[in-house]
Parts: sequence; C-alpha cells; structure tokens
Amino acid sequence: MTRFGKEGFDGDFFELVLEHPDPQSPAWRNWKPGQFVMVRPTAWEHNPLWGRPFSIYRADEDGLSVFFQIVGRGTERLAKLEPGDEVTVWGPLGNTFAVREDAPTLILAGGIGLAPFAEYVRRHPHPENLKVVFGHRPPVECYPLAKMAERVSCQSCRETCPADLDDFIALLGRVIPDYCRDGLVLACGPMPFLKTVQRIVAEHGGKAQLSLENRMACGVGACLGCVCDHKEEGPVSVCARGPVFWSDEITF
Amino acid sequence: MTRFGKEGFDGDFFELVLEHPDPQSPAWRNWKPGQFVMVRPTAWEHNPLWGRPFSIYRADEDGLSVFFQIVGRGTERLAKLEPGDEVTVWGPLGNTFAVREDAPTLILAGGIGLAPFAEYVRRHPHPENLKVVFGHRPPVECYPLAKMAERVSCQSCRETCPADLDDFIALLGRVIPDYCRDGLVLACGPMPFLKTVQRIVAEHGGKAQLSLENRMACGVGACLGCVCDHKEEGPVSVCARGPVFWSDEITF
Amino acid sequence: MKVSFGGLSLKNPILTASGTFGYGLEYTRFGELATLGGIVVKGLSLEPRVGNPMPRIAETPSGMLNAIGLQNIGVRNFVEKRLPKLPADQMAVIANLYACSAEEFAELAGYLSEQPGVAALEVNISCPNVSSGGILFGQDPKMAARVTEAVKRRAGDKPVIIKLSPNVTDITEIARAAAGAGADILCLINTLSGMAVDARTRRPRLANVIGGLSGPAIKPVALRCVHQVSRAVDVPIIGVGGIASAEDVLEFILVGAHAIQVGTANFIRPDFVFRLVDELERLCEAYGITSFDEYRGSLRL
Amino acid sequence: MKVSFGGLSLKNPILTASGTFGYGLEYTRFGELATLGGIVVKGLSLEPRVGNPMPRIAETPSGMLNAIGLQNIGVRNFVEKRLPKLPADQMAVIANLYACSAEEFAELAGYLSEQPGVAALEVNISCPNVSSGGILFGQDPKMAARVTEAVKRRAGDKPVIIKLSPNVTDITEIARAAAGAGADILCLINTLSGMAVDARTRRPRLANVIGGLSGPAIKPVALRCVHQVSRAVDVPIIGVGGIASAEDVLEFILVGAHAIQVGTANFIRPDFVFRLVDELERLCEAYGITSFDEYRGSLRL
Ligand SMILES: Cc1cc2nc3c(=O)[nH]c(=O)nc-3n(C[C@H](O)[C@H](O)[C@H](O)COP(=O)(O)OP(=O)(O)OC[C@H]3O[C@@H](n4cnc5c(N)ncnc54)[C@H](O)[C@@H]3O)c2cc1C
Ligand SMILES: Cc1cc2nc3c(=O)[nH]c(=O)nc-3n(C[C@H](O)[C@H](O)[C@H](O)COP(=O)(O)OP(=O)(O)OC[C@H]3O[C@@H](n4cnc5c(N)ncnc54)[C@H](O)[C@@H]3O)c2cc1C
Ligand SMILES: Cc1cc2nc3c(=O)[nH]c(=O)nc-3n(C[C@H](O)[C@H](O)[C@H](O)COP(=O)(O)O)c2cc1C
Ligand SMILES: Cc1cc2nc3c(=O)[nH]c(=O)nc-3n(C[C@H](O)[C@H](O)[C@H](O)COP(=O)(O)O)c2cc1C
Ligand code: FES
Ligand code: FES
Repeated sequence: MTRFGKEGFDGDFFELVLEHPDPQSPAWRNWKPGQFVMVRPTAWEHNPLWGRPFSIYRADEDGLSVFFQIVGRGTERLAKLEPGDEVTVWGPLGNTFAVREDAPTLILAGGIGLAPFAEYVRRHPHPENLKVVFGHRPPVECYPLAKMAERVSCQSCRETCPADLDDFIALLGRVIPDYCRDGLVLACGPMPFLKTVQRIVAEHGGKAQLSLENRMACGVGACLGCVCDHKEEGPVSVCARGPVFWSDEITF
Repeated sequence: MTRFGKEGFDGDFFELVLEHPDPQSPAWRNWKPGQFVMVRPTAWEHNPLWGRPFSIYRADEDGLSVFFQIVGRGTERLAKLEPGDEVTVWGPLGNTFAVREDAPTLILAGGIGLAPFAEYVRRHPHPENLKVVFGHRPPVECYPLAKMAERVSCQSCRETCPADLDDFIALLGRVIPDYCRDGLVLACGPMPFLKTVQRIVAEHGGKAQLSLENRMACGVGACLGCVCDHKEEGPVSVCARGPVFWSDEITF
Repeated sequence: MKVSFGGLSLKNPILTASGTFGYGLEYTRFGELATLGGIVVKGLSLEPRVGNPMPRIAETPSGMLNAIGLQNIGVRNFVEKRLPKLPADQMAVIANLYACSAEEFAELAGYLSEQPGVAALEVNISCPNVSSGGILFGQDPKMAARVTEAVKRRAGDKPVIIKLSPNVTDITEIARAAAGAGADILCLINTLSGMAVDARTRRPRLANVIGGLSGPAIKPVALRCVHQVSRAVDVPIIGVGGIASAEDVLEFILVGAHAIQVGTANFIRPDFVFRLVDELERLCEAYGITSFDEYRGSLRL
Repeated sequence: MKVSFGGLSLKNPILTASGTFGYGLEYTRFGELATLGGIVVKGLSLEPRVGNPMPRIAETPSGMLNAIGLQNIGVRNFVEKRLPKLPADQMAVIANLYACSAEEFAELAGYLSEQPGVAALEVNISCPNVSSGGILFGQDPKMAARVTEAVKRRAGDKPVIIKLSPNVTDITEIARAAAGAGADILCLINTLSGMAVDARTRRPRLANVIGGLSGPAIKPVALRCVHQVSRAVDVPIIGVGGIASAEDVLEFILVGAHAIQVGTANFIRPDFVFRLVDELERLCEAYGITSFDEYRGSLRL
C-alpha cells in the first residue's frame, strides 16, 4: 500500500515515515489524535502474522508517520525496513481523545504512550490550557518531547530505579487532583501506569480518558482478541470501540 | 557465520559472494569441484525452514561464492540480501567429480548446472582434453560461460522452443559417443537432461558421472530426505554419498 | 468461478471463516462484500455471551492461538441488527451455530431456518457437550450424529454444514457419522488444540491456557483432513485452515473441496479476502483451470 | 544443567530427536557430541529398511513434512558399526525402536538391552500395527499398553521411553495406558499427520501423499500435549515438537518436561543443538533459573 522512509531517534526509537495511503479520503481528512493504524510490511509473509498497531504520530501531505520503540520481534523488524520496502497500512482506526478547548487538560504519558499526544498538542486551540506530565526510562531525548514543550508546559520524570517510580506516582498524586474538578485528564502508557491514573482520578471524582494498548490481530473489531471489560457493555473491542475509554467505564 | 557481497548477472542470475567461513581448515583447503554448500540467511528465522544447497562456484582468500538462479522463494530472498546480512553456510559437502587428466572429458551442463564446472575447468591441468556442451533457455550471457570458453572448447545450444530441445538431445546423441570409449562424461542439470545423458551413455557403454540436485534439508546425510536409488546400496543420501554418482550406479 | 453444492450456490468458492470476519460489517470499508462467495459470521448462541477472559490471542510461528470463547451478540441481535445490513441477496450469509447441547443447537436452527437472509447453517461442533462432562461434540461420532440430526430436523430448507474438529484420532469417522445423520455439507477444519506460555513470567499466554491454533502453520493438517474426508464420504466439503493465497485455495479444491474459507489470513490485511477473489481468477487462468468441477479432486496419486 | 529422571541421567536436558540427527556421527564435524545430554538415533528395525519412495520431504510454513518411512541400517548394523564410534560413556545414546508388531518390538528390546552403550530405549508407536489392519499402535490405548509391556519385559534395566503420537482424540488416554503398562518415561510428540500438494502439477509433494508435520509450526500443539500429559500421569516426560530456541526449551520444562529433544531445528544449521546448550545456560542465568526441578511445571495457572 505504501512506501517508506525512516528517521532514527536515539537508540531504539524510530519515526517510521510512510507514503500516505490516501490523504484525500474523508476518513483521513478527518482523522484525530488517539486514532491508530495497523502496520505490516509485506515481507513478513505470515511471520509475524499480525500487523502492529501504532498511534498516528503525524499524517499530512508529506506522509503518514508513527513513532515507535523496539520492544520485540515486530518492532525490531520495522526498525530494519529500508526505503522502498512495501508496507501495508490500514486506518485510521479507533476513536479519539476528547478535546475540551477551554478546560484545563492534563496529559499523562508513560514512555512510548507519548506518541498520540504529539499531534494532540499541536492541534489544540488553547495550548495554554494543556499540561504534559511525562514518565520515562530511556533518556528524555529519545522522545519527541522538546517539540511539544515549545507549545505547552511539560514536566518529565525519569525512572532509573524503583524509588523513581514511587516519586512519579507521588507526582501523579499531586497533579491529577487539580484537574479533577472541571478539567480533563488524558493518559496513555503501560498498564500499571493507567491503573494508577484510574485509581487517583476515581479517588478525586475526576474525568479521565485512558488509551489502551491491548494486543491486536485484526484492528477492526472482527476477531474479539483485544477486548477490555466495559462496565455496561461487557467485553468490547479496544480497536473498534476504543482505544480511548473513559476511565470510569472500564475495569482492568 | 559469514557476511555478504553480491554480483548480479543478467536478470535472475546472481553470484553470491560470502566471507569465507574458514579458508584454512583442511576441508576447505582440499575442496574440489562438485562439492556444495548449504546456505541459509539468519533472517529466515524458520521460514523458509531449510538452507539451500548450491555448488561451490569459487572459494579462495577473497571469499566463497555460489552462482545461482532465482527459481523460488529461497533464491528470491537470497537475491535480495544486502551486504552485512548474516548468512549461515555449512560445507564443503558431498563428493566431487572425477578428474582424469589425460582422458578426453566431456562436460554436459543444463542451465544452472553449469555452476560446478566453472572451477573444474579452471583447475583442470589439461584443458585441451575438455569439451563443454551447454544447453540453456535464458541468453547465454546470463551464465559464466565466456570465462570458461577462454580455457576450453565450449559449445552452447539455446532452447527457445520445444524443437530446440530435440536438437539439443540430438546433439548429445552425436557428441557423447565420442567420449564413451576411453573418455569421461560429466553432467549436471535438470532431471530430464540427466536421464537423457544416462540413457545415451548406457547405449554406448561409456562412463559418466551425474550430479544430482535433489531437495535437501540437512545436507549432511542425517535426515534421509534427499536419497536416490543406488543399484547396490539401495536408497543413499545424495548430500553425503553424492551429489556426484556414476551414471550406471543409480536408477531414476 | 460459480460453484453449487449441497444446496448452496456461490458466486465464487471463497467464503470467510467464522470468528475471523466479525459479522461482515466490520469489513465494508475494505471491500465489496457482494464480490465474495459469502461470509460465515461469528459463532452465534441463543443468548449473548461474554467469552473468555483476556489475554485471548497469541502469535505463534506462522499461526496464532485464540481462546475467544465464543463471545457473541446472540442470535436475535444478529438477525435483527446486523443481518439486515448485509447484502444477503448478493452473497451467502452463513450463520455459525454455537451451543452446549443438542437441544440448544436445534433451537438455534429452528429460529434461523425462518430467516430469509440466512443462506445456510454451519454447526460448530468443536464445543463441549455440557451434559457429557465437557467432551466435545466433535470428538465423538455418536454425539456428532445426534447434533447433526437435531439441527437438520429443524433447519427447514437451509443447507446444514457440519464443521469438524481436527483434534480426533480419525476424522473420517466423525465425517461419516455427520454425513450419515444428514449433513448437507462438511466444513473442515476447526482449530487445532494448542497452547503457549511465557518462559520468563511463567504464565500461559492465554488466560484460558489452551486455545485453538490456526493460520498457515496448520495448512498441511487441514489439507490432509480434506483429502481423507473427501475420499471417505460423498458429501461436499468446504475446506478451511491456513489458506493465505490463491495457490492455497486451489490446493484445497485439488484435494476435493467445493469451496474454502479464509480465516486467520484476514488478519494479514483487512482486504485480503477481496483481493483473493481476483487473484484466484488470475491463477486459474495461469494454470489453465477452466472448470472447478474438472479440477476438484483431480490430485494425481 | 544436569537432570535425572526415570532411570536416565543427563548432563543437560538437551537431546536430539530421532530421524533428524542420523546416527549422530553425521554431526561430529559440527560440534562435540559429548556436550549434549544425549542423542536419539534414527528409528531402528530388526532388518535394514529402504523407506518410502521420493520425494520424501516438503517445506511448509514454519515447518516441514516428512515421509522417510523408517529407512534405516537395521539394529545390528547400528550396534556393530555406529555405536562403537559414539561417545556413549559421555552422553546418552538412546535407541529409537521401530516395528510392526509387539513381538518385533520385544525382539528389538531384547537385543538392545544387552548393549552397554545404549542408555535407553525409545519406542516409536506411531507406526501401523500390521496385525490390526494398519491402525497405529499409538492411536489405541490397548495396543499402546501391549507394546509397552512387551518392550518392558525384554528391556532389562534399560529405561523404556514410549513416544506418543499427537494424532489422537485424547493423548492423556494413551499416556495413561503406556504409564500403566510400565513406561519409565514418555516422549511427546511425534509428528502431526499432514500433507502438501502442488496445485499446478496436481501432484502430492510427498510420494507417500501423507507425511508427518514437524517444526516450529507444531510447537503450540506439542506444548499443549506435554502440559496435559504431565498433569495426567506421574511419569517423567521428554518434550519434543518445534523447539528452535533456548526460550522454547524452557517453555517445555515450564509445562512439565524433564528433558527435550531437538528435531527439525537441526536443519536450520547443523551446529544448532550444540549452540543450544550454551544458549540455554545463558538464558537460565538471565531468567534467574537455578534449578530445573524448581522451574519444572511451575506454570502459574
Ligand atoms: C492502539 C495502540 C496504539 C499504539 N501506539 C503505539 C505507538 O505509537 N508507538 C509504539 O511504539 N507502540 C505503540 N503501541 C504498542 C505496539 O503496538 C507494540 O509495542 C507492538 O505491537 C509490539 O510488537 P513487537 O512485535 O515488537 O512485540 P512482541 O514481540 O509482539 O512483544 C514484545 C513484548 O511486548 C509486549 N507487548 C507487545 N505488544 C503489546 C501490547 N499491545 N500491549 C502490551 N504488551 C505488548 C509483549 O507481551 C512482549 O512482552 C500501540 C498499541 C496499541 C494497541
Ligand atoms: C548439490 C546441489 C547443488 C546445487 N547447485 C546449484 C547451483 O550451483 N546453483 C543453483 O542455482 N542451484 C543449485 N542447486 C539447486 C538449488 O538448490 C535450488 O534451486 C534451490 O534450493 C531452490 O530454492 P528456492 O527456495 O528458490 O525454490 P523453492 O521455492 O523451494 O522451489 C521452487 C521450484 O524449484 C523446484 N526445486 C527447488 N529445489 C529443487 C531441487 N533441489 N531439485 C529439483 N527441483 C527443485 C521446486 O520443486 C519448485 O518447483 C543445487 C542443488 C543441489 C542439491
Ligand atoms: C479469532 C478466531 C475466532 C474463531 N471463532 C470461531 C467461531 O466462533 N466458530 C467457529 O466455528 N470457528 C471459529 N474459528 C475457527 C475458524 O473459523 C477456522 O476454522 C480456523 O481458524 C482455521 O482456519 P484459518 O487457519 O484460516 O484461520 C475462529 C478462529 C479464530 C482465529
Ligand atoms: C526427517 C524426520 C525423520 C523422523 N524420523 C523419526 C523416526 O525415525 N522415529 C521417530 O520416533 N520420530 C521420527 N521423527 C519425528 C521427530 O523425532 C520428532 O518427534 C518430530 O519431528 C517433532 O519434533 P521437531 O518439531 O523438533 O522436529 C522424524 C522427524 C523428521 C523431521
Ligand atoms: S484486534 Fe480484532 S477485535 Fe480488536
Ligand atoms: S539432505 Fe538430509 S540426508 Fe541429504
């Protein structure tokens, strides 16, 4: 479907730039941050079998890009793609983060969970209402935070030992409540991180959206392999009904 | 085990040049034409599963090379290797063609079956005793025949339609008998070709060696997947007992 | 490309496999459903079911495991909310039935037999028979026959497809039982029983521990089953298991299948099955296959 | 890395699988046999056998099919000409027995029980019982028990390993039968029954039409079998099927295996199994596994 260019960030981090599959289609003209694409190089044949889901990092005339970190077999191979290699992409998939122009909005990102927020920040009409708190293990330079910090207030917190994690959780405990009255909290990151956010927000009666990163096969709601527990609807597909859920809708 | 360079001949033909795995080992110092190597890029993981056997085309300080044609999945992928890609090679495997310095020796090659003879011709102490008859479908420039023709008499015969095949068989019928009294015939190529050679040589009571290209998995005589029918010994591994057999030893 | 067998008439022999194509609607943005031979929807039970806990899927070499556990919206929801949106007049919508007793199967069949949009009933007998302590219907010829009869009796004029499990000593025995009990068509194979674990965390990769293996990895097993069954019974067969190319489709027809289903390959790309229809046409041309009836079962032994 | 079970004592839990490592000697130029836990040689019959016609092997997605058909040099040739060349005092040389009747199996066992170089007898019951019209010994619990008893009676003090076929409805049933009949160790799994065809030439890819599927593709099935059997019987298990990394080795131990065999992966590179020994050591270190006895069967359910 598309062809390929790639920009290496530090070490295990890459921006994979693909030819835009269909910039003029209504779906793509209206895509919003939080949505994702499934990415699968043709050369994989049937191994790995599934495409890999990635948040849309950027999508414009110049191409479609995702920002990813090597964590396993699939991402390792993605990092080795060469320009010209054919890649199948389907999307934009899933739903999007809420935008409350005038509400103080707290963005909480853990590690590669920062990816969907780059465009969110870029697009937000009132960046002064936004604050980003970012927890990470590799050096902050690995992530595209600097660009975001040009527009909004960013605080980052690096975990290098278990004690740092406690510090980060304490930090979350301090910032989140401020956004629980009339604000909005958006979070994306690893499961334990999302659970912490869910707990703190619940304790303070706030509104938060969590973006889940469940393992996916089809990406379109057909296989029911990626479901999470929705309090009212039972198991729902994260790929089709999510990946963004209101924190109080779901149980982990 | 080794790293990689590659020289494209015309179209689907390639010389795959690998770092020599072990030029100083006794096995490699004494390798002889007819022997082969199993080649398997590490990136194949388990798909394709097996290495692919190729005659040793050249092996010296500069590297180890095989000359191959794209015919399927494995060779297609070999052709796409990039310098630096890791390739596992095991060999030299199998036995070798007989060398009768003073006997008139007829080399019969069908298509890519020419590969093992390049070095045979280069090494032969009395090239004037050699004659090569080469049948092929793609243009002769695809094959490394010119180099061989500098040293020995070569005749080539291209098949572009079924009638050409009849001509080639007729040609075989004319040349082979001359080598059936006190000469030697060596042949490598597709199965129907080898059968024809076997038949003609038998009719004229000559001595011929045929190099078989059976499908292989282990390459070392362990799996018994590549056997051919040996008149005295029953089924024998082509990889370990062959690939070169006396024409009257085996039944197809 | 048209094929007709066992009371089914399809535009082409390509169907989608149950559980891998949702209710069809998930794929309308990736291709024209009406170009397919048909679709088999996710297994339907009398009541909605929530399925198994997560994780439910795991990747394996050239394949995958699933333990979805038959999550579905229930047969009535399907008929009322999804079926009307499908182009059922232009391709076959086949309902896949999931139940835990012959009675439930019969009830499902009775309800579906009255739905004009449903082209056929596919009975998934790879499910535990609760009244026999969890043995699968598909692993016992007598139970397989009982379910077949029960469904057949209530299916009206809908063709009944019995979908066999490969996890048996002799699949021809089950096939004969189902055929003897009146199955119009046999579908094989369902997934192989398998499992995956994480050596580091020491946990199973599926919450259900054991799941069903599908994908190209199992194609040799599926082909063998179709080959054996097509020689053992006189009932048309739908082949499924690991099909991931037009070449694969022909292989199944060659060993005796009338039609095929594409399952796991839908995850390779969402438009996979739509492209497959075109590819099959091209490949038939390349191989000079002009009639599936001539080609079918023409394996040279 | 030492493991002891069922009368076998191995330097490490890594063995090679029958039929994939010849008689061991084919691999001496690629590694030090003595560094392995042991090797299982190609299936031995009383008389030499020529095996099946060609083609005998075919590649499949992440796997392969074989229908070698038990070509072997005969048990006497093996004992006289090959065994003396193997470092049998430094690693276990396990003989794999192939026969078509319980009597032949017993005779093989009797002969091998007297060979000091043979560490154990592995009985391949995935072969047709000629006196029962070709049903496989391994597909019937009664026949499996009969063979086990027959071999056990003549095996002297050699541990008897019964190698089970996965092509059954319930592998625990066969396992229980073999265990009940005195098997010291169970080995599972043998290959899955499968087939491959060429859609263009319309020919089977194996002259024998049906063959055995092995390789990474079948690992999920093998793991499931080991998991089920290790919970069903109290006999130690050797796991085999698709092992192609140290991670895979641990997975089999995690679900209950005492040792493992490497089969098809030997074709990935001829020094595969030698490297695996080192890799396993490194991986255990990385995962903090200090005792296989503690790790074995510690799957968290
Ligand atoms: C909607 C969505 C958006 C995502 N956006 C991004 C993104 O923008 N950038 C990015 O780098 N990653 C993103 N991810 C995660 C990304 O999909 C996984 O990192 C990738 O699929 C891993 O593939 P792999 O083959 O390298 O890892 P594997 O070899 O498959 O697995 C390696 C390790 O990672 C774990 N793992 C893999 N996938 C997941 C998962 N989905 N959830 C939890 N654990 C997992 C495995 O359990 C294993 O331990 C997103 C996921 C989802 C569902
Ligand atoms: C001892 C030996 C020496 C060889 N030397 C050379 C050489 O120097 N140069 C060279 O180009 N090739 C040589 N070959 C053949 C080469 O091994 C095959 O072309 C290669 O393995 C094909 O791999 P593939 O994955 O591309 O084809 P596949 O996708 O595996 O098969 C493609 C097609 O080729 C046929 N095919 C594949 N391998 C064989 C085979 N071994 N015998 C018959 N038909 C086959 C298949 O049936 C199929 O139709 C040699 C083979 C042997 C056994
Ligand atoms: C995620 C998933 C869900 C499945 N759900 C069902 C189901 O509900 N009913 C059924 O009969 N088969 C189900 N199957 C089995 C498939 O329909 C098919 O028989 C099997 O996957 C083999 O085909 P494949 O290798 O092409 O996937 C499911 C398979 C997968 C992968
Ligand atoms: C080429 C080949 C030959 C085999 N021959 C035998 C045999 O003689 N006896 C036996 O018990 N198993 C035999 N097997 C089965 C293997 O020992 C092993 O059980 C099976 O291949 C699964 O393991 P793997 O996936 O690691 O190969 C053979 C397997 C292959 C691939
Ligand atoms: S990935 Fe298939 S339903 Fe979400
Ligand atoms: S390839 Fe294994 S014996 Fe020849």
